[in-house]
Amino acid sequence: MAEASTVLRRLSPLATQNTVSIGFLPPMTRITLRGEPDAARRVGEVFRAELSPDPLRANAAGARAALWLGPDEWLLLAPEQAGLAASIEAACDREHGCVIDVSHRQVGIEVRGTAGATVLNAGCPLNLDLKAFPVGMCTRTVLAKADIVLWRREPELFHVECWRSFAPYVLGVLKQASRDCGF
Amino acid sequence: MQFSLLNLIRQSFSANQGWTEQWRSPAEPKPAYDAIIIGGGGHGLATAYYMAAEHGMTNIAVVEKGWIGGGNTGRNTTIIRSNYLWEESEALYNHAMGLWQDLSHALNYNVMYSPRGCMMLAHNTHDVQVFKRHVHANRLFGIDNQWLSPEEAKDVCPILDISKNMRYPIVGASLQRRGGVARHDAVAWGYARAASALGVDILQKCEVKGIRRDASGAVSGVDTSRGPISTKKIGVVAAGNTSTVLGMAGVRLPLESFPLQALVSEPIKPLMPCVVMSNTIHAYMSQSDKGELVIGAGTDAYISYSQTGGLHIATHTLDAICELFPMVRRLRMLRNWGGIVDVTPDRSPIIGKTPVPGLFINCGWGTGGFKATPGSGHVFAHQVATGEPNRISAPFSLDRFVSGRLIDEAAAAAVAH
Amino acid sequence: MNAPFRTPTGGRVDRGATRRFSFDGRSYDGLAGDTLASALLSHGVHLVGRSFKYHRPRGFLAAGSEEPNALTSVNRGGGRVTPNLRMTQVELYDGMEARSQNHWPSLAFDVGAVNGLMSPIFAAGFYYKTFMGPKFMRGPGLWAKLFEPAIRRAAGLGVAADEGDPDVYANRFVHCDVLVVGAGPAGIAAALAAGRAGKQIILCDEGAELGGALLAEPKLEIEGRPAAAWLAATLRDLAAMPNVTALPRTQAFGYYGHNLVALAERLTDHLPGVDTTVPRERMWQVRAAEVVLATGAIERPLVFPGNDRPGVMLAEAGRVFLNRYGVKAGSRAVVATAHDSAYRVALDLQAAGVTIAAIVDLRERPTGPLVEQARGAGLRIVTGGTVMGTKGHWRVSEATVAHVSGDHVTDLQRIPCDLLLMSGGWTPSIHLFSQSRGVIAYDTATEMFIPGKAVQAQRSAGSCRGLFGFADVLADGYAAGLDAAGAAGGDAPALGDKAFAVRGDDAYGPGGFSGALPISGDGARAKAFVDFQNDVTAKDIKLATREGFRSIEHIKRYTTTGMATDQGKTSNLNALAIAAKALNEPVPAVGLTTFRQPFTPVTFGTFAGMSRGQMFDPVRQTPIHDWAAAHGAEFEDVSLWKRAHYFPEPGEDMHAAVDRECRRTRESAGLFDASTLGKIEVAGPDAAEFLNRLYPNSWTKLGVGRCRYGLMLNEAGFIMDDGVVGRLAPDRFHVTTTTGGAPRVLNHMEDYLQTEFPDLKVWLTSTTDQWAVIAVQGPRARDILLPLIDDVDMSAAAMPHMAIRLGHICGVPMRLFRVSFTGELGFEVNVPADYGRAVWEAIWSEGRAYDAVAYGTEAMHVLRAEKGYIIVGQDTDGTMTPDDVGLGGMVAKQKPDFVGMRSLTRPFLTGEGRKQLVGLLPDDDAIVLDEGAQIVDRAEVPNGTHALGHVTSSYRSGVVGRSIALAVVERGRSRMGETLFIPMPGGSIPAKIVSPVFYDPQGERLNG
Amino acid sequence: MLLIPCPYCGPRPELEFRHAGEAHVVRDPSLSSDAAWGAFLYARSNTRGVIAERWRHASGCGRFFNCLRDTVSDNILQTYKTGEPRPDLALDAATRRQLGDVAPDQSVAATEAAR
Ligand SMILES: Cc1cc2nc3c(=O)[nH]c(=O)nc-3n(C[C@H](O)[C@H](O)[C@H](O)COP(=O)(O)OP(=O)(O)OC[C@H]3O[C@@H](n4cnc5c(N)ncnc54)[C@H](O)[C@@H]3O)c2cc1C
Ligand SMILES: NC(=O)c1ccc[n+]([C@@H]2O[C@H](COP(=O)([O-])OP(=O)(O)OC[C@H]3O[C@@H](n4cnc5c(N)ncnc54)[C@H](O)[C@@H]3O)[C@@H](O)[C@H]2O)c1
Ligand SMILES: Cc1cc2nc3c(=O)[nH]c(=O)nc-3n(C[C@H](O)[C@H](O)[C@H](O)COP(=O)(O)O)c2cc1C
Ligand SMILES: [Zn+2]
Repeated sequence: MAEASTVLRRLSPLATQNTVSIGFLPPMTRITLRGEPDAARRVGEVFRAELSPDPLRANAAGARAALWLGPDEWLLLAPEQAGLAASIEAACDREHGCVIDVSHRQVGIEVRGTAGATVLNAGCPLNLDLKAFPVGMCTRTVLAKADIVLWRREPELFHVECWRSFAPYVLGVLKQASRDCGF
Repeated sequence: MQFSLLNLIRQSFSANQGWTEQWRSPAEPKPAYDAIIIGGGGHGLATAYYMAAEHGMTNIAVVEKGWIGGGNTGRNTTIIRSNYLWEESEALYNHAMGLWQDLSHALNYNVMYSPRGCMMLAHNTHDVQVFKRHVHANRLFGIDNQWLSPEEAKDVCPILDISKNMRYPIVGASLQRRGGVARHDAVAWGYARAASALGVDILQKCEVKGIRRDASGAVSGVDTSRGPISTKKIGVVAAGNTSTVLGMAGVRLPLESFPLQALVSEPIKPLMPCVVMSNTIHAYMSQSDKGELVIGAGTDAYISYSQTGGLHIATHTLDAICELFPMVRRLRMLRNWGGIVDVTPDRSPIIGKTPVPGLFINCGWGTGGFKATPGSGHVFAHQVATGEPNRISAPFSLDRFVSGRLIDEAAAAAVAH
Repeated sequence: MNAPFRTPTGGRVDRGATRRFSFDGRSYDGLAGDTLASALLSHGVHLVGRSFKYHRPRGFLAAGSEEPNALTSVNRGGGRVTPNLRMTQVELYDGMEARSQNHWPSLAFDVGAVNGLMSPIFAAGFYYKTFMGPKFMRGPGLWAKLFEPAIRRAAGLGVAADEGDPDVYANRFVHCDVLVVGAGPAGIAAALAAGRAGKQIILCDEGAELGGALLAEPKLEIEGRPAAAWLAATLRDLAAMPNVTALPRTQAFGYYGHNLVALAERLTDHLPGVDTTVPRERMWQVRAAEVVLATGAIERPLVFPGNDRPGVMLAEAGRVFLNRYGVKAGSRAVVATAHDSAYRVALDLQAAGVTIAAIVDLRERPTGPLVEQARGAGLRIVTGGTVMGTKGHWRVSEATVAHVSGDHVTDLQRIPCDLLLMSGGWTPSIHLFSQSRGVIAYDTATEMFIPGKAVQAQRSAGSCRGLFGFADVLADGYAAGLDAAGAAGGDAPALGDKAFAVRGDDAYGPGGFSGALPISGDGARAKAFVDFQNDVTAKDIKLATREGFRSIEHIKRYTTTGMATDQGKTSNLNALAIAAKALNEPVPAVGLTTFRQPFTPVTFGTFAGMSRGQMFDPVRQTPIHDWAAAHGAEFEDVSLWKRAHYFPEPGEDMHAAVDRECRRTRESAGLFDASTLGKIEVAGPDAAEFLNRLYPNSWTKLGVGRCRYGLMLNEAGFIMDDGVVGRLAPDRFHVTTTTGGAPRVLNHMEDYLQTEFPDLKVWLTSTTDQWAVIAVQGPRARDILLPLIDDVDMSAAAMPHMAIRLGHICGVPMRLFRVSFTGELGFEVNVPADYGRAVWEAIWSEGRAYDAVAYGTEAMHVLRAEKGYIIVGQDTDGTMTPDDVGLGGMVAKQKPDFVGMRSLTRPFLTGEGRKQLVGLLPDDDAIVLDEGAQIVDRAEVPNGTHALGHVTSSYRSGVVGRSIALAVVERGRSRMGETLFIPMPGGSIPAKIVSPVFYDPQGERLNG
Repeated sequence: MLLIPCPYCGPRPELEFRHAGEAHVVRDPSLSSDAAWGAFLYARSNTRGVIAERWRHASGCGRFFNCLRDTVSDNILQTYKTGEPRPDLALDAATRRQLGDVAPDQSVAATEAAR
């Protein structure tokens, strides 16, 4: 009787022995650049990771990464480092862009595991299939009722950034989703 | 035939064969009318009825592109109240409230106006300030609207969750006891029947496609899907389609048409004794006489004429409803539909003249005009019949968008309807 | 087990697995794989419910989701009460407790059944004609107090739970190449094809098992195998494809724009016990590149008098109960039909030992293989036959059948039976197609509404587009799957069409009937039901047309046909045909009513998903929140934020606490968490010019290291927000906004920057969450901060009021504003958020020496009101201009443009009689006016008295030593000293108009 | 829920966007006629048919952009960047029919409605 469908369900890719782990990341240095492509190029040189001129691309260089968030907006992530923002700011030509240290504005959350995309999709309406959202893709989007920045670092590793006052909510959504997905 | 229990019983003996059409449906329009009302919603039909009943204009027609009451009149959540903030609005909506009281008798049609109370929930200090301002303003105007503590609110509506640990706790409420609901379809049909009895032609499946004007620029007639009709006076009461109709006369209006959705649950035994609205979390609900919970959702964000809307609107509405009334979480949505509401910048209607002589408009009722149906028809009948506004409708003229003298119910209250 | 109607073998139930359950308190047993319906039928229970209006006894009409009658309420305890479930879909589990509905005191003896006796009066729309009360009783009293409550009590079906639902619900957004709705032969073939083409597939079916019609086909063979075996093998094949996700118990309920299809999956209702770790239901929001609708067809009842008696059933339902569940729905059946498919039912039932008393076929000369088989099996066939009526109290016991010739009916005969199976033919399920806004076509040959032109990326396959032979349906499904895979783009292996070899399927001949069956007499008194749940009869529909309701939409609303919980799945076509006949119009001219989501009702909780409780909306907390909580703060909600409202000490109520907080702040100092204020960094070479255009004041001359209060207007000239703007560098400003206004202001700025002023080189960055903001206010503010800051000269000379300095506090980088929202000497310390709490605590402990307090938003409101500072949104309401609030002087006169400038010159905004912000002192200094109270110019207030304005802010002020209020009053500034009145229920309160500044009018304390 | 092609990010769900009203409504603060200014502030074409409207990819790249959408079918015909002129869609008759009897945009002069 009902077995055929149950078996089918169990074998379907969304319900195999999936795993996920979700947790806050340690503090980081975060810098936003809003400005023109020229400014981005100069900043990239100092930051030692290119600020992608192409949309929705994150460039990682070691522990640093530069995420394209808009045609005039990039988010730079780096291990905590005093003075980094200042040196980048100094490098940025203020005629063409603006660098701001937002290290404390945001919190990073890591979503790791085979079920990561499924868990995120409980609240994020984007297509997170590896083909549609490949490694290195990043974007601002929504997770349920909060805004997040989503960056796929590895096939099964997502980096989520949100404003700090939304972090308990974002973490809560992800944790609840991971339960609702049965992991 | 008079509607009465006696006639019902009499008819039941002849197997109900004796009932006749409730309103006449003329096969073809007359070539000319003294006035034409475009739009067979509640407002249009009420306008025609009062023109005939109070202004003696019986050679008139209501022209409806579909079936009467099929627009927003047939799609609304039927909330009736008059506890608006500004004196102009108070006068207008309370005028309607007065007419509701005895409408069933006046029309000899049970419109099931049910003054079961309309409660608006306050969730934070700002809500309290705004609602109390309404309560005070209303008292001055003689409109019943009272302030309730959470406990008093729960006495009125026992299924409210007034615990403090909610995400949006209920910190108080305002209640208009004469507020309530009515049977939307009956309002359209009752006005149609009463107007028809006075000689008004109700032309269904007759879409206005053009407005004719004479050399002076004044209105001379309309082109319809059933041919041209001459007239010197046109009252446009086309709700979401007003811009389209006025476009036929080259007039651009301060209106945008948005889909507004509503939904009903499966019927259940009585659960809700009154209407409850929460503007802060965007939910409102009442229970119909048949037992469905009638739930209003928000508007979609964009102009559309599709009478549908997005799924996310329904999800946002229902999460709010479940938050306020946790015991309804297991109930189920039976049907979800949309209407097209014409929204003005100040969320108040536009009633009056247009730049085109002979062309009058009654529109912009947006998400909240059902409650005004009798009053709106009554004042607009005066406008179309006499060419001039009456005291109540005068402030709602189009020129307020030039002078800036808006009647901004939204700014003052963030109230949607 | 004693289930007399259970067959010894056959069906898909598990005969080894007994499931005990109770219905209306009586215990029964059933089998795993049963529905509540099949289990009850196995015990011969047919009476399971009462109808909505007449409370007529009702049994099962159908076997699937179209069931209108057999509704039940299942109680799992503790708020887990679910009313109005269709028994035909309720999967049996061990220990189920189910009840019937809508009767009192019991199902068998229902007092409400008297309504049936009154039915001639209770015809369609009767309530519009009565219950108004006598004419001399004006008003709605009688209706609202007497009739309506009685009607409400009688109406409604089940009863809702009386506590909250503890179960959880989930949501999932998914994308796929091809979504296949319906897993009957058409859907499965479609999934197979698209799956083989390598596409990402979702296949869903509302049923407990995938298979659709195949689940009730014991004799059918597909590709040389019994249908069940073929099905099992095919499902295994699909399961082996990693690109296929198959979802049983998952209804596609809504087809929205841009190919978004919403599914509702039921996860736990079929399981015994309660598992709160698994969501009860899950919403899938599927954005599909391509959709295949394979939703099958629904059988149509015949409309004849007494067609609603328990034991009168759709023919195919009898077959499904037998073949799928191993249950005979009766022992002696009459089959009434207008379509071949019922012959197959008769044959199957006969083979199972059910006596077929007669097949009554409306058609004069039915032909075709199935008819021949029936003849061959010796079944009695009454051709050109109709059913005139039925008898039986709680179950059909007899059918009256007759011959039709023209309009006449002859040869009445009464045939005893305990089961009457009927079939008017099939109605394709075009619900979702129509929801997708596809254009419906009418096929005159088959008299069916079928999908016409699709407008979204979608196609229909199988019975839902009017195909019925299994071979055709399978091939059609496969072709649709291939078509969808191709249309979904990308590369796909070239697969050819596929024919499926099918045996044991008998082609249907033409047939089908909709409308009311002919009966003798005029039928004016016959109760022939069209909409079973809402008790709408054929004569109700005719009555509606007689009364002038000609549009099918009017007929629906006047009679309520099609408005029940089944949304007319079995009734709409019959209603339409009856109406068309009465109106003398062709069926397609009358047309269908609108199909709307949901396909079948969907739980509210499924829509709400995880948005609930504290997760209903984000709760935003400041970095200092926990400190405040630990110090006993009460919080209030301001937009999404929690803000400390006041800090009561033991024994203090709000007033006492606020009084103390205000007093100490003015005497010494107070600390206030201002972190929620919106902050926007405005940077770039044109930053000052941008602010010039966004604010009415002028920014060009603001020096670096200085700040200024700014009012922000919308384009209509009204105040929308305010805040302090500081100049950090020639090309950089730190802008603050109200707590609630932050997102709106940033959006407004971006809008003008990107659309109106793209020539400006300016960049905007929200820094609200970057900075914790600690306001230190009061004469001791500098003393408290001094020891913690060593790189800023805070002296009055070096750092005057409205200055900003960058420096460090406790070694942490800081932006220090010298600003005041209290009228006292004040500073606002901005530090990166992670340091907020530590810096707060450091300041707090310095403050101990001065007996400083922490104060909350209430004290903040009082302190600023004493100074006449406005709160946007409280003292203004979206209709106020800068001049109205006494800040007209801020509006630059020389600027060529700023947002709102042109509007400020409009007649009404410059006119006489505008409301202006003033102070208000009640004559009785103990009275704290109600915020929102109206203000008039006379003590006596008849209804309709014009209000001059209203009280916007009102408090008891410790420092002023009395109550104070702010108000907006027509021509208020010209009324200084005038006494006006505040009408209250207990009488009018006189109050004097005064300056809105109650304390330190010279502003000397700022200079401390 | 619409699927809106952001000119910068590609097609994205409506949940990420914020509607921003009619496009190409020209702001001219030097207008001396109150009626003309009132029309700028409030009068809208509200077209039944193809309309030019503004959206902001608020929970995305943050950009405002313009969009041609048919308000009868809700189909999006084209999106384009702020500042670019409204594309001239030379729709063939078939497309027009598919979009539902498209009324030409009523580019009526600002209403002198007031008088
Ligand atoms: C979901 C929803 C919920 C609502 N809830 C409430 C509520 O709780 N309380 C409340 O007070 N209000 C509510 N409203 C608003 C209320 O429904 C409307 O304001 C009111 O019904 C408008 O009535 P009307 O007669 O002006 O318009 P309609 O009933 O829409 O009538 C306009 C008629 O004009 C016809 N028409 C249009 N163009 C033409 C043409 N060219 N030729 C001929 N005929 C034409 C249309 O077909 C239509 O029948 C709600 C609205 C909706 C959509
Ligand atoms: N009920 C019938 O349609 C029926 C009865 C007897 C025989 N047949 C034969 O079966 C074949 C029909 O095959 P088919 O595949 O077209 O139809 P089908 O009835 O076999 O399958 C349709 C499936 O779609 C499901 N469904 C319908 N609406 C749904 C929705 N909104 N969401 C999720 N699932 C939904 C149903 O539960 C069903 O399982 C034909 O050969 C026909 O002659 C059909
Ligand atoms: C107050 C109210 C109650 C309703 N109750 C029901 C109901 O019980 N059953 C139902 O099917 N529809 C109900 N409807 C919805 C109508 O069926 C229909 O969806 C609505 O009038 C819009 O029309 P449309 O869906 O045909 O476009 C109700 C509508 C309103 C306004
Ligand atoms: Zn974008």
